[in-house]
Amino acid sequence: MTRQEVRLAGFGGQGIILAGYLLGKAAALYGGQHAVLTQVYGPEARGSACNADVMLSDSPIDFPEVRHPSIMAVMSQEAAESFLPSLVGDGTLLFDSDLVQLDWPGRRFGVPATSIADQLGRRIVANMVMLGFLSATTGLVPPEALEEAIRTTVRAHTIELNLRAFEAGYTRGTAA
Amino acid sequence: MTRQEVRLAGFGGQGIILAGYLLGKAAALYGGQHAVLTQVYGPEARGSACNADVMLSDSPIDFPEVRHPSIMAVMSQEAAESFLPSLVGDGTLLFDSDLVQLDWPGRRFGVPATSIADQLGRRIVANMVMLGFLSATTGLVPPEALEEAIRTTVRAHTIELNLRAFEAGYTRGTAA
Amino acid sequence: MTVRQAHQERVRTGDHFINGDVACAEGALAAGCGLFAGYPITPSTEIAEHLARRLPEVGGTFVQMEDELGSMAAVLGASWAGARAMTATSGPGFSLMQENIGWGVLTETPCVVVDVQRPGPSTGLPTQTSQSDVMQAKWGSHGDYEPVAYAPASPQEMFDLTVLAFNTADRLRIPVFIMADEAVGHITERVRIPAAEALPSSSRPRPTDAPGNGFLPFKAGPGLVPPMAHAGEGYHIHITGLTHTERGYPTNSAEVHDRLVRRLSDKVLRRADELTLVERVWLDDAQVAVVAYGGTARSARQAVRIARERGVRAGLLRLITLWPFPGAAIAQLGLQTRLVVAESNLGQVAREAERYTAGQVYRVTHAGGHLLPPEPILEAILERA
Amino acid sequence: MTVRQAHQERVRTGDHFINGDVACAEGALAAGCGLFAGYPITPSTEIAEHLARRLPEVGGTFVQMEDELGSMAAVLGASWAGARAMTATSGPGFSLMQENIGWGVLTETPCVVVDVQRPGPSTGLPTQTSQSDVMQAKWGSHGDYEPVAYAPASPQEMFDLTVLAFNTADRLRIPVFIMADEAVGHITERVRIPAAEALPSSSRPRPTDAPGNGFLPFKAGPGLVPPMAHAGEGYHIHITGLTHTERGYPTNSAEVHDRLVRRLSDKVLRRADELTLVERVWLDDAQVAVVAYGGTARSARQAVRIARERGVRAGLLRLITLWPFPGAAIAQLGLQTRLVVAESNLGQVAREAERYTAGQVYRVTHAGGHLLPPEPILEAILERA
Amino acid sequence: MATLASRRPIDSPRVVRPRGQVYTIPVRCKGCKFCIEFCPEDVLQESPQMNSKGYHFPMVAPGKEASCVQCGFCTLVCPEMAIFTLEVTGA
Amino acid sequence: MATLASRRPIDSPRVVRPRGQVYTIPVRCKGCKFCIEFCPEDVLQESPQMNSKGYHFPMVAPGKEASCVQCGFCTLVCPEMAIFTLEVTGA
Amino acid sequence: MSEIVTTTHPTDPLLRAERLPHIWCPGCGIGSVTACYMSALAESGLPLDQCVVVSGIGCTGRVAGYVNLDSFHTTHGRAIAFATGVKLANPRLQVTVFSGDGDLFAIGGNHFLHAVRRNTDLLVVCVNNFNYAMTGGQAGPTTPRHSFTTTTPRGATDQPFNLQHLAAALGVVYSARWTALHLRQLKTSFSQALQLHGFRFVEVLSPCPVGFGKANDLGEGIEEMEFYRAQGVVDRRISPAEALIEMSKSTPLPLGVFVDPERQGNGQAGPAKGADGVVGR
Amino acid sequence: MSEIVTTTHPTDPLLRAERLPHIWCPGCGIGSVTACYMSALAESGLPLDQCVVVSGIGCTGRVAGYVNLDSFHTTHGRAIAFATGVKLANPRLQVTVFSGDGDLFAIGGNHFLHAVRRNTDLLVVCVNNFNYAMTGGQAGPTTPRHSFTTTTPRGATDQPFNLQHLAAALGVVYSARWTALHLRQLKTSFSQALQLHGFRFVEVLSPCPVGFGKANDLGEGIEEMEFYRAQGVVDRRISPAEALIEMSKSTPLPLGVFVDPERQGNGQAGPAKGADGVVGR
Ligand SMILES: Cc1ncc(C[n+]2csc(CCOP(=O)(O)OP(=O)(O)O)c2C)c(N)n1
Ligand SMILES: Cc1ncc(C[n+]2csc(CCOP(=O)(O)OP(=O)(O)O)c2C)c(N)n1
Ligand code: SF4
Ligand code: SF4
Ligand code: SF4
Ligand code: SF4
Ligand code: SF4
Ligand code: SF4
Ligand SMILES: [Mg+2]
Ligand SMILES: [Mg+2]
Repeated sequence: MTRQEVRLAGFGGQGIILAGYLLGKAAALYGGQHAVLTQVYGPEARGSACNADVMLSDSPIDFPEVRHPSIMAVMSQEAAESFLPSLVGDGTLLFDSDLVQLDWPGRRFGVPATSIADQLGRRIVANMVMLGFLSATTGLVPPEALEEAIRTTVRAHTIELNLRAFEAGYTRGTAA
Repeated sequence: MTRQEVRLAGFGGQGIILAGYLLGKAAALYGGQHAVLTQVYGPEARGSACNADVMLSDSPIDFPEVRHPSIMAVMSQEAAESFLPSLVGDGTLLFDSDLVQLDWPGRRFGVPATSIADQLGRRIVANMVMLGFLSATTGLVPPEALEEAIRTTVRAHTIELNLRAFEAGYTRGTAA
Repeated sequence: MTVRQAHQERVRTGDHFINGDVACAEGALAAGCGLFAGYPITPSTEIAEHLARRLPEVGGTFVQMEDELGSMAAVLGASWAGARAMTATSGPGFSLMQENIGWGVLTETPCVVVDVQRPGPSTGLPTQTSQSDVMQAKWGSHGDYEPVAYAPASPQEMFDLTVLAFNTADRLRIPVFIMADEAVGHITERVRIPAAEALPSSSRPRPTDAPGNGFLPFKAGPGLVPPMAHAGEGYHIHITGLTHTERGYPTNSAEVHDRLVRRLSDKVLRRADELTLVERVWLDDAQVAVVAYGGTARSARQAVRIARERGVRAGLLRLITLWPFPGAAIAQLGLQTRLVVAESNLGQVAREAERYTAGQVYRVTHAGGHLLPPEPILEAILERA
Repeated sequence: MTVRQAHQERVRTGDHFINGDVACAEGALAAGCGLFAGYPITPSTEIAEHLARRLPEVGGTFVQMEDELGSMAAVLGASWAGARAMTATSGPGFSLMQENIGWGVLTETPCVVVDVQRPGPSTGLPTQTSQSDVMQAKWGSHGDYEPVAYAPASPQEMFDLTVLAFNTADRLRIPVFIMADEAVGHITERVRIPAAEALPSSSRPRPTDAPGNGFLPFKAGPGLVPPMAHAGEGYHIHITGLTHTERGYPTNSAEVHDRLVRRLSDKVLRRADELTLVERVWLDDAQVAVVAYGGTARSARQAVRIARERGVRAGLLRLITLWPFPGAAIAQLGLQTRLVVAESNLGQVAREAERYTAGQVYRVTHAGGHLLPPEPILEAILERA
Repeated sequence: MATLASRRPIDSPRVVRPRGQVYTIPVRCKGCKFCIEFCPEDVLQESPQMNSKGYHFPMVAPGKEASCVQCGFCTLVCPEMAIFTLEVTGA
Repeated sequence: MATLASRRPIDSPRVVRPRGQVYTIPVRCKGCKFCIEFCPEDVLQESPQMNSKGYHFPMVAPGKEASCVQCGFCTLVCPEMAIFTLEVTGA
Repeated sequence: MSEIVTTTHPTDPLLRAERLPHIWCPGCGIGSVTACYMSALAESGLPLDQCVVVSGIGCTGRVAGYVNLDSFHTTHGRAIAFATGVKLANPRLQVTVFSGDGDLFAIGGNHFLHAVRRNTDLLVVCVNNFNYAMTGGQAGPTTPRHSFTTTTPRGATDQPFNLQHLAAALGVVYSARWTALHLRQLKTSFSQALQLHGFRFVEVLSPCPVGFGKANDLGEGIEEMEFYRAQGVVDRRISPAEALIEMSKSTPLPLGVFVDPERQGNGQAGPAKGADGVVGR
Repeated sequence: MSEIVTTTHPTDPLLRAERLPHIWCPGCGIGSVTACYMSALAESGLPLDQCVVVSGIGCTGRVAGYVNLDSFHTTHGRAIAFATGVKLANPRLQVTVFSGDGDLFAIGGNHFLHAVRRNTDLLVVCVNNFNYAMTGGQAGPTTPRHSFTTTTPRGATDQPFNLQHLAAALGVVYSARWTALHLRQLKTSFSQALQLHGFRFVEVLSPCPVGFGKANDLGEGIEEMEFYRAQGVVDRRISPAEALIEMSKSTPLPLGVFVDPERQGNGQAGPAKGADGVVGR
């Protein structure tokens, strides 16, 4: 049984939950894996650091909570600061280099997701950039599965933009 | 342990419950006895036969429900008809001879309580006439105790009238 | 008017021939109840009606609310404003009060809730008797908690246990239930009200520090009951139905939640011994023991007496406290005797009793409608003898 | 549009990555739910939100009522008008629904009530998980009754058990509860929705006589479930929450009451065997068995697996049905193995389990706030092994 | 209370005063006297007899045998469905 | 939105235009911009810096150092209790 | 001709006649109102099989038990919410809620408020007897000030609701007030209301000698009916806000149709309109 | 002078400052309303130790958690009933209920109705953000028609309450509507209301960008505040019945004091008086 715990984190409005959802959906429906998405609810979660946790496995998942992620993608400084301690020592850290500055002794990859999204015309798709970047750098879920998840999830008129952002991130990732 | 089960019955508005209350109170507070009053509640009890049950005993009363009264006083034909079957075979029946016509093989005493009350000026005190009659014919509770119960229960300006009705009934009873 | 006279009015010392509901109301008055908020419902209505007349006479407040939700909420508010507060209802109203009862549990709000039981489910038989809300008293509101509930068997106990309920509520800072039944609420008997001085009394633990010294409204000492400051006393307390810290502030901590909920249970369970009142009748040499409570206990006592007259060594364990459940007493009795549980429901206390006895207990049950008569209990005794 | 297409829209056959709440809503749609009446409350709100979008698409009705009292009442009304009807809530709302749930029980009104549990008492921790309303499902309303309640452990089961709940509700003419927990309501996983034809389905017993032939709406045959006529079908039924005769008319008879309340309990208890679903995992050779349900069962399964990896013969009895209580399964297991009950409350199922086992069961409890993790369960297994 | 008769259109071709026959169901009566009191023609009075519950049900008052104008108010007002009238045709 | 200054009684002995000093509590700010937008004198602007939550808290705009008329509206409108002004006396 | 003694009544088929006599007290007006409603319904031409009556709990709540229709006696206060479910699940049904002042306006007040707000297609009939009769005569939301009930032994102090004002202010489609004596007018109101759609309200003042009349110098049912005859005045110009019930022998008691779709805009209080429009545009 | 960075605020002593920052979202108006209320209270001269705030459940319900007074965060919908108990048990207390539109007018509507009827001595403040914000933006009793919420994905169809009309029709002593931008006027209203007795009502329209604004073209908090600046009009002649909230950029948004004891009888809707008089006499 191989199991991967992934945590995506940032602030509200960055589409962190959507990114987590797409990761899980891609794995569970198009990647032949088992996947569980969990998230934190409640007013205290508003306006401060928010996260989406995805557990991936090749066998059915019992206890679904991500407690010690081995992969973490952070898109805000506050999120980075509050969640970094949970990353396992030899874990992989991805970060939006536009928004986050931090030290991490292990594997770390930065991507200027926000500015890449800005260049594509909508900052809101920075999450897709990060998702592509994550797919490329970690190989967790194949890009085709993620693209299919995007196509079957986001609103029809935004599919194109989201896919472009995903690809931009993926390209950066393969080069990282 | 001697126990007496008493049932007073009539129609709503005749003051049956009050009579039962006075009987119980007289016994319990002024007669040195144990007494429990129970009654039937509910809309189905309205406008039809109503009853007040009193259990008297020289020791504490456990199960309080009157099921087989040995003394019954009835003040309406309907009440007589519906409750008579519960009177024990050798029980004593008292009845308002103005309102009730019936056969009873055992001890039976009639008193024209309503017309006596009418003569006293208020039909509403027929219940007190019956109470006095009951005290005299059965000796269940001494008249002094009942008079004290009346004095401490009814409204101040009606004490006099009620006592007079009680006495009228009592007098009739001693002569019965 | 001297203070002493006013006091005497509150406590109507002397003998009275009153029904259980009125006795309960007099008990509340004697206990110093300052506010009654309620909504009429048979067979509890006489409690409200009596207090509507009596409370204003003694400087208290009677308020008829628009429903039971509001009644329970008003009782909780009054308690935080410093009053001893009470409501009275029956099954349907008790169901409606459950959400706010839970608030009272979590915020440790002393108050008394009287349920004069009638047969359910639903509207059932509104004017008749039953004991079928006994388990609801324990589990009616969502979440875990440990209530205190008493079951009076006579108008006298309606008085006595109402006084006790106020004392327990204040001492433990919990809602306390009087789980009466219609049979007891509606029978009229002699009730002896003692002199005011002779009434038992205990009060809320209160803060010892003056306001402003960092008062922590939910910090409990070894007795597990925190001192209670009232609105208007300068402590600027914050009270919430959310899980809260000792300061009273909301928290999202599962650990704080677990600690809080356990403390609230423990403050009752740790006192189970002193809280669980029972009456033991002819148990010393009993072969068969009837367990009963409330109105049904009267029938049970009669059945036991008749059994004795017939030479059967029967006894009665009368439960006066229903919650915390007198499991210890039952467990002990179960070792020595054969148990019969008689109750006006489909076996709610019998079910609990099974947890404390090896075998099944013998049940005499009736869903309600009339007071369970002595005969089936007697039969059960004779069968088990 | 052909009928078949409309049907397909109702049942979204295929694989979906959805959370438990949405899966529950899809289950309701697949089961043919015609009306949802609700009031938002975390963590059940997504059920309402999803149905607000979906129900009108398939010709059903979504109505947001002014509170949970009204929601439950509207569900009951809709059921009598012939619809499969449902509501969803969490602890505080479940408390408010209890009075009307009792009406549903006494009038034998089929309906489904979903409680996505959060930690209580009171407002507690609204966005977190718990299983502390399990006993409330049994005892929350006044009077005696026997509910059916399911505890889903995954979004897939949120779907499956919702479909089953509608079938059970109709078959037995009772309110059926889905006692979910926030952890299961809010995790997102793959859910496989079968083809419409493959969905299990059973329906209300219905009158066989035409109107006018003296239909007795509460006359039950040997199965104890009377046929149900709906409003508008010409039977001129009268339905009351008062104790009623077979004709449906109020009565004051204690005997009728006792008979009625016992039949209502018996119609469930007699079917306890078929109703109590459990999953048995590695129990054949188990020395220690964990009893768990809902979200906690996932942690338990993990703990059991780790224990097995460490050479301890552990097993899991996962309760899918909570009520009627799977006492027989537990009793049997208790004879062969040492029992550990793990749950997100202070031991509600453990308490019930004690009634079926000689000794005390070992409890792993937490009042709630986070999903009980595998570690303390594993510890308990190892200790008891 | 205006009687039905007084409300008839004056251009009614033939002002026929309808007549009614009173029917009673004594067992149902609870003696509220609504029918008696509000009969516009004072047709009714309490019967000296009582039903089994002790109520004096209504009867047609002596001399009023032909007075019922079939206005229907007694039927409407009786809370017990214990009285009604039917039009006497061919009077 | 009228400024406090414009509301001063015209017969005020000496029409002194009060001046205010702006104080901010950056950690509390959530960047709603209410203070900036509704300051009648346009005294405030977003600071280029962010607080730990990533919000750009307000600062006095360059050149506006003497423009605050101590109307108090920023204090009133801030939902976070993150800004206030105090009157500068002896100006 | 003298009276003819018989055992059945022409209205019997509309009622569950086997249950007569009903539980209502001598002098109670609920029976008259029930029969009046059923005649109006029978004459309305609506198919009776599609007509449903929903009641709450109370003396009036027992109406559901006597009408020969599909009928539901629900929980206290929830009749309107229950009826909402019935109507929404099967919109072909004609649903009437029949209940008391306490059931509809004390514990059930919120459902009234919201059903009117949504303009739910229901006819709601309130028998207003100024008290909680079923439980023995406590004060309720329509109990006149100064009157005596078992929970206002010194006279009621709370301001009661004026149900016509409340209904009109909330915006019902139709609203009328009659008494248990004004049965012809009441029947007309029932007939009118049964033909309309949306939330319709009919209030009927009715004697409750047992719970209210005797304690308040209104006497037996017959005396309260006399009072209604003497004081009742149909005033079509009066606004619902002024339609006070003064329960005094020196004041007229305003009766009539206070809200009527045919008269919309004639100076009567309009409905309580709230926010509207596509926001932000 | 540039700004001075500091850590405490002059209002801090009135609040539970240790709990700041509070849980409300960026652009939410509740914080401003809370501070405004506390300043008015502080300036009122009322002894703060005798002032109590009671809230229900919701975002606005959290107000009780931030005011430095004796404060109670009760159950959903029951704030007014709870406050009634507080006030009756200790009439010396000044009791303010602070809650949301859903808490006070959906689940809690009945308590509002009856507290007004009894003229309970309470100040009730409703932060009206047109939705159930705490639970994530569902439609509530003030949600404008056609607007989008998570439970009205095709636009709301129910008629919302006009709270000013409702309050006036029921007969409150004082009733005002302002917005989270009209804070000076709001403060004046708080001050006025705090000096009066009986049931007083203050409604504050407030942005909830998260639950309502964004889905309805009102945008972020700042944009909704701009909307209030642009559309808000104080119209003293308008009657409460007409004080519709049109939430449209082409319609004025009526604000002001709609019921004021000083103006009683000036053509404003009177209270809903019910039955009165010693009956039967
Ligand atoms: C939840 C609940 N609370 C209280 C009651 C008791 N109860 C029954 S009827 C009633 C009041 C009835 O008053 P109203 O609606 O005016 O009807 P009426 O009897 O006057 O016709 C009350 C309080 C109940 N049945 N259920
Ligand atoms: C009995 C109950 N039902 C539902 C809820 C869930 N709930 C919490 S707040 C809320 C609505 C809040 O709306 P509103 O009062 O307008 O406050 P806002 O959050 O908009 O300020 C709801 C439905 C609850 N806590 N309790
Ligand atoms: S119909 Fe009845 S009310 Fe009319 S006149 Fe004849 S008897 Fe009198
Ligand atoms: S109206 Fe009916 S109940 Fe009343 S007296 Fe006449 S017949 Fe009897
Ligand atoms: S007090 Fe604030 S709002 Fe007013 S002028 Fe100064 S900075 Fe601007
Ligand atoms: S109003 Fe307050 S929270 Fe908003 S930007 Fe200004 S300082 Fe920050
Ligand atoms: S108590 Fe009143 S309302 Fe009820 S039946 Fe009797 S008279 Fe009618
Ligand atoms: S959800 Fe809306 S009301 Fe709640 S805090 Fe956020 S903006 Fe304010
Ligand atoms: Mg009434
Ligand atoms: Mg809101």
